[in-house]
Amino acid sequence: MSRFQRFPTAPARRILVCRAIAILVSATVVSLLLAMSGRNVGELARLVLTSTIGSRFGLEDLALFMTPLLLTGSAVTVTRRMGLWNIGAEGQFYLGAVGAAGVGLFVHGPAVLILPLMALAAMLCGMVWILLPALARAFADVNEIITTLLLNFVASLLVYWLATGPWRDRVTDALVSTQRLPVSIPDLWGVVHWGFPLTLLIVGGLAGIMSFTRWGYEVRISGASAGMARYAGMPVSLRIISAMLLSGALAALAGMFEVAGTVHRLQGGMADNFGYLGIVVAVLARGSCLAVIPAALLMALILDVGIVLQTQQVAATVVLAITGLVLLLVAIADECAHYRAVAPAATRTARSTS
Amino acid sequence: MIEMLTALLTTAVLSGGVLAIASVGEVMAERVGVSNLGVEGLVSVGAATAALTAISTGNPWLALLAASAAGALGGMTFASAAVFVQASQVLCGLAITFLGVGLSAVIGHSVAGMPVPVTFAPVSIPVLSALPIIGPAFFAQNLLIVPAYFLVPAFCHWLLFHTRHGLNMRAVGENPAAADAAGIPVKAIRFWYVTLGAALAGAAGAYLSLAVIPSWSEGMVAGRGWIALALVIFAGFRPFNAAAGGLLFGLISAIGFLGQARGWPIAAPVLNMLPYLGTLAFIMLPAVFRRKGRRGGQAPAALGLPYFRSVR
Amino acid sequence: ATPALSLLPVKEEDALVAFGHTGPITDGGWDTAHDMGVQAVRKAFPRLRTVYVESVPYSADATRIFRQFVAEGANMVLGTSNYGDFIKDVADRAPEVAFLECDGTSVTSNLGWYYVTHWYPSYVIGIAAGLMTKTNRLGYVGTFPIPSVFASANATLLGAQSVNPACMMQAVSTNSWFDPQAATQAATALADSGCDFLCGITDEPAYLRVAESRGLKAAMWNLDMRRFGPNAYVSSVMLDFAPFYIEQVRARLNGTWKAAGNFLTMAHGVDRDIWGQTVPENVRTQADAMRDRILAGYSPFQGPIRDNNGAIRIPAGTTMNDMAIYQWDWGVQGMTGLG
Amino acid sequence: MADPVTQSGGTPPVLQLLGVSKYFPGVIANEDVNLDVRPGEILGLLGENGAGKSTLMNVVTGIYQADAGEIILDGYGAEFATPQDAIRAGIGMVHQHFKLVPAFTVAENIHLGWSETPKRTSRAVLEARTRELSEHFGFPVDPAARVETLSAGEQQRVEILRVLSRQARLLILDEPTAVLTPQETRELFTALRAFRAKGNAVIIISHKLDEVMEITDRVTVLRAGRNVGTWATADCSANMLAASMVGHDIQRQDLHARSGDAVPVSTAPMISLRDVTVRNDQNVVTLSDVTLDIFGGEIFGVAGVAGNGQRELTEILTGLITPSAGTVLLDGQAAPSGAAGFAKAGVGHIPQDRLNSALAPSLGITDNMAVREYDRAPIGGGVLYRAAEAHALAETIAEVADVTTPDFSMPVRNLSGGNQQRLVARREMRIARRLLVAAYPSRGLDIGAIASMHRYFASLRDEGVAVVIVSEDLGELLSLSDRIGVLCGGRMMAVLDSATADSEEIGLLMGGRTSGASVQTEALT
Ligand SMILES: Nc1ncnc2c1ncn2[C@@H]1O[C@H](COP(=O)(O)OP(=O)(O)OP(=O)(O)O)[C@@H](O)[C@H]1O
Ligand SMILES: Nc1ncnc2c1ncn2[C@@H]1O[C@H](COP(=O)(O)OP(=O)(O)OP(=O)(O)O)[C@@H](O)[C@H]1O
Ligand SMILES: [Mg+2]
Ligand SMILES: [Mg+2]
Repeated sequence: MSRFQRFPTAPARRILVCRAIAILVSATVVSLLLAMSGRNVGELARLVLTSTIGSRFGLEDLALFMTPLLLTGSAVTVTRRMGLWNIGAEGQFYLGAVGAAGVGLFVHGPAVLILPLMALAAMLCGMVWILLPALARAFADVNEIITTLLLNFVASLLVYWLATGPWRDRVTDALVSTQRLPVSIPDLWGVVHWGFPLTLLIVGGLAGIMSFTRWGYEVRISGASAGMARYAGMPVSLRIISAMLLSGALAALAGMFEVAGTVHRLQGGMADNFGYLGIVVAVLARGSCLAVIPAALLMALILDVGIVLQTQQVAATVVLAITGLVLLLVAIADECAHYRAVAPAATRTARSTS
Repeated sequence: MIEMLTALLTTAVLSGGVLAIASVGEVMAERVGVSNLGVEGLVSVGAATAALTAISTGNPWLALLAASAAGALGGMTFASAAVFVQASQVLCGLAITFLGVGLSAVIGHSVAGMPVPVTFAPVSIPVLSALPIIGPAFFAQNLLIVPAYFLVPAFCHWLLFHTRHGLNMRAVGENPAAADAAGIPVKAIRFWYVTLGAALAGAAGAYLSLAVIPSWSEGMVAGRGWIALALVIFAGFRPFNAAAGGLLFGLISAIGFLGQARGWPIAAPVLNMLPYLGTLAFIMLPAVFRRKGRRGGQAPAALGLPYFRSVR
Repeated sequence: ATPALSLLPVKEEDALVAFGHTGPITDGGWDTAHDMGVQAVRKAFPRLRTVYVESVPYSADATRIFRQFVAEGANMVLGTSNYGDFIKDVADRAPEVAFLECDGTSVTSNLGWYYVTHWYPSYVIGIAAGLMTKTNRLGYVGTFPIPSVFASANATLLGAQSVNPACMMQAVSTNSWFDPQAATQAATALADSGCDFLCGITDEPAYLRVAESRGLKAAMWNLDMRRFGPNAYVSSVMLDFAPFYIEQVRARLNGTWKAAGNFLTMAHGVDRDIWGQTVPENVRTQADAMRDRILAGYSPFQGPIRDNNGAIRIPAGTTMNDMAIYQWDWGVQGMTGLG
Repeated sequence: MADPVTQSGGTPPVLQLLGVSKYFPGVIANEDVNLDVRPGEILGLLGENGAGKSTLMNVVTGIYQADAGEIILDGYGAEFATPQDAIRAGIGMVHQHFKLVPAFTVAENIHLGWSETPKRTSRAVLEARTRELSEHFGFPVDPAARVETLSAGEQQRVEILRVLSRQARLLILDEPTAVLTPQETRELFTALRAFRAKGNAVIIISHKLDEVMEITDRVTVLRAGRNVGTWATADCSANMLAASMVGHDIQRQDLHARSGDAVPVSTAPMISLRDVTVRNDQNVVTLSDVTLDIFGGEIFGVAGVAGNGQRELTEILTGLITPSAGTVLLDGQAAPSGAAGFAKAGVGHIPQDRLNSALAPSLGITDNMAVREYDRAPIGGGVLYRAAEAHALAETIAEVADVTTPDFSMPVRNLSGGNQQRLVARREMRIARRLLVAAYPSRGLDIGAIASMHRYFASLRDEGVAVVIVSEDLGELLSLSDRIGVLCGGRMMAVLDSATADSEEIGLLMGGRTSGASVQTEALT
C-alpha cells in the first residue's frame, strides 16, 4: 500500500510537472468542449501554436505582454515578502503612466534625457500613490488590501479625467487620450521595445536585492515573523514603508513602459488589468522574484492564446472562463505538488508489524 | 431639505443593496477563515442566472432562488479547491472571478439586453413606510431591501454571536487546530459557509438584475464585487457593519451624482471618485484616532490560511 | 507599396473581413447596431468570410487583436470605435489591408474613418424635448466629456432652445460607457433635481427605465428601446450601418476602395426613431418639419451660438460644418456639467 | 497500600494500544507501540524529545490516524477517524501546544465544539455556566478573561476544565507541568488524584522525573518511537527511568564547578540597573525600582512566579524596551538604544517563546541563524547580505548545536522544539560577549537536552560572560546560579547567594514575604 503524504515544501521540479499536467488537462477539456461545439480543434491548435510561440509575430506579442506583467508581478511579490498585499498595482501603474506622460508631454529634450526622466517621474508618482496606504499600514495598522484597492478606482478615474480633460489631445483630436508622446522607447525587435530586456534586468536585480542585500534580508525576516523582527530590533515600520514604496515604483514603471513603449499616449483603460494580473503572477511565482519570470511567461501565454481564440470566434467571455479554469487547475496542481508517496521502507515495516 | 435627504437615501439604499448582500455573504466566509476573492464572478453569475430564470419562468422568487443556487454552485467549486484540496485561496478566488464573469455571459447570452418583465417592484410596507426619510428609502422600495439591510445581516449576526454553532464557526476562523481538537469539523464548516457566502453573492447578482437595473447585460456588475470584498475589511468582519458599509458607499456615490445633477462647482471626476475616497477616509480616520492597544475589527487569525492536521 | 497595387480586387470567396467591436454585440445598443451591419454584409456577400471580436479594450490589446486579424489573412479590418493609434499602428504595418475606424480621425493610404452625424437627429429630438419639458430642465446622462458627447448634448439643447429658449440642460458624467447602475443613479439624481426630460449617450437603457418609473420623458441612442419604457419613450438616435458597410466591402472586393473620412448623414445611416406613443401630434409635426428641412440640405447649426460662459463662439452668419461639430469641445449656453 | 498494577488486573483497561505505528515523511514516529491504561490509575509516558509521545497520543485522540495497529477501548476495538469520535468515547487531551482560541474568552473556549453548549447562547449564559463548572471541578478561572491575556498556567487550567466538563474518563496531559509554577503543579496533582479517585484514568507526559515518580502509578517509556517497557512506578527510580529513556546511564555533573582556565568573576558589573521602573501600555507599573548589578563570569538566576516582572526584566536587559524611569549601564557605559544595539554590544537573548520570538517559523535555518550577524562581516557590512556566508554560519551553528539537517532551507517550524532551542542557544552564545539572558531555557526539553543546555551556560560563565537565567524551577536555579534574585510584584525582593540560600526561603520571597535574617542585598565580590 503506497500512501501519499503532504510535505511542507514542494520542490520547483514537482511544481512544474504538476502545472504542466494541469495545463494539459485544461487544454484537453477546452478542446473537447470546442470540438463538441463543432470546431476543428486540430486547425485551431495549429493556429494557436503558430500565433504564440510558433512565429516571430507571436513571440513579439509574448514579450510585449510579459513586460508589464513582470513588473506588476514583481511589485506584488515585493509586498508578499513583507507579508503584505499590494492590490493597488493597477492604480500605481496608472500613476506611473501619468508621471511618464506628464514629462513626455511637457518637458522637451533629447530622448536619452527625457526617457530616464519619464521613468523617474513615473516611479515617484507610483510611490506617492502608495504612500498613504504604506503610512497607514506602518503606523496605524490599517489593512493595506482595502486602501490600495480603493485607490485603483481613483487612479483610473484620474487618468480618464486627464486624458479627456486638461491633457486631452488637441492636435489630432483623438477622443480619449493625450496627444502622442514625442519620445518613445526605441524598438528592439519588431514591436518589442527595449523595455523588455530592461525589465528582465530589473527583475533579476530585484531578485538580487531581495536575496543579497541587508534590506532584502530585513524585509524577509519582518515579513515572516513580526516577533523575530522586534526581537532583533529591526525597524519594521520603515521596512513596511520602503517595501511598499518599492512595490509602487515597480508597478509605476510598468505604466511608464506601457506609455512610452507600446501605447505612446496616456489613455483611460490602458492598464488592461495588468495590475490585477500581477497578483496572479505573484501567486504563481510563489513569493520568489526570479520565479516571476516563468510565471509572467505563463500568464502572457494564457492571455495571448486568449487573443487568438477570440479572433477564432471564441467569445472574449469564454476566453475569460477558460483562463479561470486554467488558473483553478494550476492552483490545485500547486497543492498536489506537496504530496509524495512516503518511503516504501516505512510502509513495509508497518505491514510486517501489524 | 427633507425631500433631498429622502431622495438621496432612496438611491443610496437601492444601489447599496448589492454591496450589502454580497459583503454580508463574504463576512460569513471570512469568519470561518476563508477569503473568497471570487465575489465579482459569483455576483455576475447570479445576475445572469436571475435574469434568465425570470425571463423564462416569469417568477422573480424562482429567479432569486436560481441565482443563489448558481452562486452556491460557484462557491462549492471554489471551496472544493480551496477548502478540501487546500489550494491557494487567492489563486482559486481570482480563478473563480474569471470563470464567473466569463460564464455569466454564456448563461445570460440569450437574454442579454432584454427587459426583465417580472421584477421586484416597489412595495410599501404598512406603518414603516410612513416614517420620515427612512420610510420611503427602506420600506417603500423593492421587497429585497428589508432582507438585504436587516433580515440577512440580523440572521448572520445572530448566528455568529448568539449561537453555539456561531461560536464554533468563529473558532474555525480563529484557530482551526483548536477547533479541530475540540471536535469541530473544520473543513465541513468552511465548505458550507463559503457556499453560503457565495449563495448570497449570487443573490446580490439577482438583486442587481431584478431590482436595480432590471435587465441583464455583460459587464453590468462593473467591479461591485471587489467593493463588496473591501467592505468586509471596512466592516471589521461584522454583518451589520458590512450592510451599513454598502449603504454608506451607495450614499456617497449618490451624493456624487446629486452634486453633478445640481451643478455643484466640483469637477465631475472628483465627484465620481467620491465613494472611493470617502470609504478610504472612513477606514483611515478611526484607525488614526484609535487608542493604542485596543483591538477590534481584526481579521480572524486564520483568515486565508489552509489547515493541515499534521502541520504545526 | 502603393495603395493601388496592394489593395487589389479580391474574390468574394477568398476574402476575409474582420470587425472589432468595442463591447458585447448583445449590449442592445452601439455594438448591436454595428452587428446588424455585419449581418447585412453577410447576407449581401454570402461567400465572404467575416469574423469579429467583441469587447476589444482601448489598450494595447486592441493592437494585438487587429494584428491577429491581419496575421490570419484579413483583407479588410473595421474597428467600431475610436481605437486611434492601436489601429493605425497595425494599418501602417499592413499596407495590403484596408482599415476603417469608426469615430476615428486619421486617413492614410489604407486607413479611413466613418461616423454618424448623430447631431441632426439629436437636434430634431431636441425640438421635441423643448416642446415637451415642463420644467425647462433637460437632463443628460453622459459618459466622458468627449466631442461626440458635446455634439450630442449641444445639438439636443440647441434643438430644444429653438422652440423653447428657456431650456437648460444639466449633464452628468458616469465615467463609463456601460454601467447601468451608475447610469440609474445619475438619472435618478437628475430627476431629483428637477429634470423632466432625460437624454444621453449610454449604451444601455437605464435612464429610460428611470424616466418610465418617475413619469418623465426620455430620448435614447442607437436603437429602438421603447420596450424598456413605452410611456417615457420619445425617440432614439437610430443607427444603421448596413448600407455603408455593404458599400465599403463591395468597394474593397472590386479593388475600388479608397481610404477616406466618411460622414453617415441623416437618413443614410442615422435618423430619429418612430416617435413614442406618448409624443403629441403637434410635437411630432413640429420636429419632423425640421427633419424635412435637414433632409433638404438645411443645417440648423448656425451662428450666433454662444458657449456656456455667454461668449459668442460661432458668429452670426456662420454655419458649423460637420467636421466642426465632430470636434465640438465646449458646451453651448444653458449647458452645465460638461467640461 | 496495594500495588496498583495488580489491583486493577481484573478489569479491562480503559484504553489499550496494540502494535500502533505512525509514520511521517521520512520519520518513524511510532512503531509497534503497545500500551494500556486502567481505570483508577495514572500512567506516565516518558521519552526523549521526539520519541513519539505526542504523536501517539494524537493517534489516540483521533487527530492522526495510525498506519498500523489497533485501539481497544474498554475491551472493544475502536476506530477514531476524527477528534469527535475520541471525545465521544470519553477521551480528553490537554495538548502540549494549547489548543485554545486566543481571541476568545475563557467561557467561549470552554464551550467550543461541545454538544452541551446551549444552542442559543449569550456571553452571560456562557460565563455563568463556566463559573459553575469552574466551581464544580475546583479549577478557578475568570470566565470573562480573554485567553490571550492569560498566563500559560491559567490557559492550561482552561484546557483541563474543558476536558473535564466533557466528562472525560481518560485524561491525557502532554507535558502539563512544563509551563506551571511549582504551586500550580501541586494544585494540578491534587486535582489529578481526585480525578483518579473517581475511577478515571490519566496519561501524563512529562520530562520531570521527580514529578513522574510522585504522581504516576505506572510508567511506559518510549524510545525512538518504540516501547522500551512499562513498569510500576514503585519499582522504578528516577535514574533508572532516565537511563531507559536515553538508552544509557546519565552522569550528573556539578555545574558550580568552574573549569581550570575559567575567567574569574569580573570586578566591575557587566550590566547595571539603577532604579529601573517599567510601565506598560495601560500605565501599570510592571517593574518597580529595580537596582541590580550583574557581573561577568557569574550566573545570575531570577526566581519568581510567572507574571511578576520577569518578562519586563529580560526585555530591559536585552534592550527590547527602555525603562520608563531609571538607567541601564552596559559594561559601565550608557546602554545602547534598541535590541539591535544591545546585540551588537554583545548581549545574547534566549526568549521564552523561541519559535515565535527568536525565530521566523516559516523561513529556513540559514535565514534564522543569520539574524544576529547579518549586519557585520562576513555576512553583512554595508548593504550586502552574503547568502553563502550565511549558509556557512548556519552550518557552523548547526554543527556545534548538534542538529543534523539535510536541508538548510527547510522551515525551522519543522524542527523539533528541542532542536530549535539548541540552535537559538548556540546562535545567541556566539554573540554573547558580555551578557546572555535566557528565559525558561529548559522548558519542554528532555533531561539530556537540559543537561547540554546547562553545560552551555557553564562554559559561557567560564569565559567571563554574565549569564542571567529566568526560571520557575528552583532546583535548576540552585544547581546552576551563583546568585539568585527573587521577583515579586515587579520588585526585586532580594538577591541571595545560592550557596547559602534554600528553596523554602526563596519560596517565601516569591510569595512577597521579606522576613528572614539571611536576606542579603549586597553584591557578591
Ligand atoms: N507533523 C509532523 N510531520 C512530520 N513528522 C513529525 C510530525 N510530528 C512529529 N513528527 C516526527 O515524529 C516524531 C515524534 O514526535 P512527537 O512530537 O510525538 O515527539 P514527542 O515524544 O512528543 O517529543 P517531545 O517530548 O519533545 O514532545 C518526531 O521526532 C518527528 O520526527
Ligand atoms: N512537517 C514536517 N515535515 C517533515 N519533518 C518534520 C515535520 N515536522 C516535524 N518534522 C521533523 O520532526 C522532528 C521533531 O519533531 P517534534 O517537534 O515533534 O519534536 P519534539 O522533540 O516533540 O519537540 P518538542 O519537544 O520541542 O515539542 C524534526 O527532526 C523534524 O525533522
Ligand atoms: Mg513535541
Ligand atoms: Mg511531545
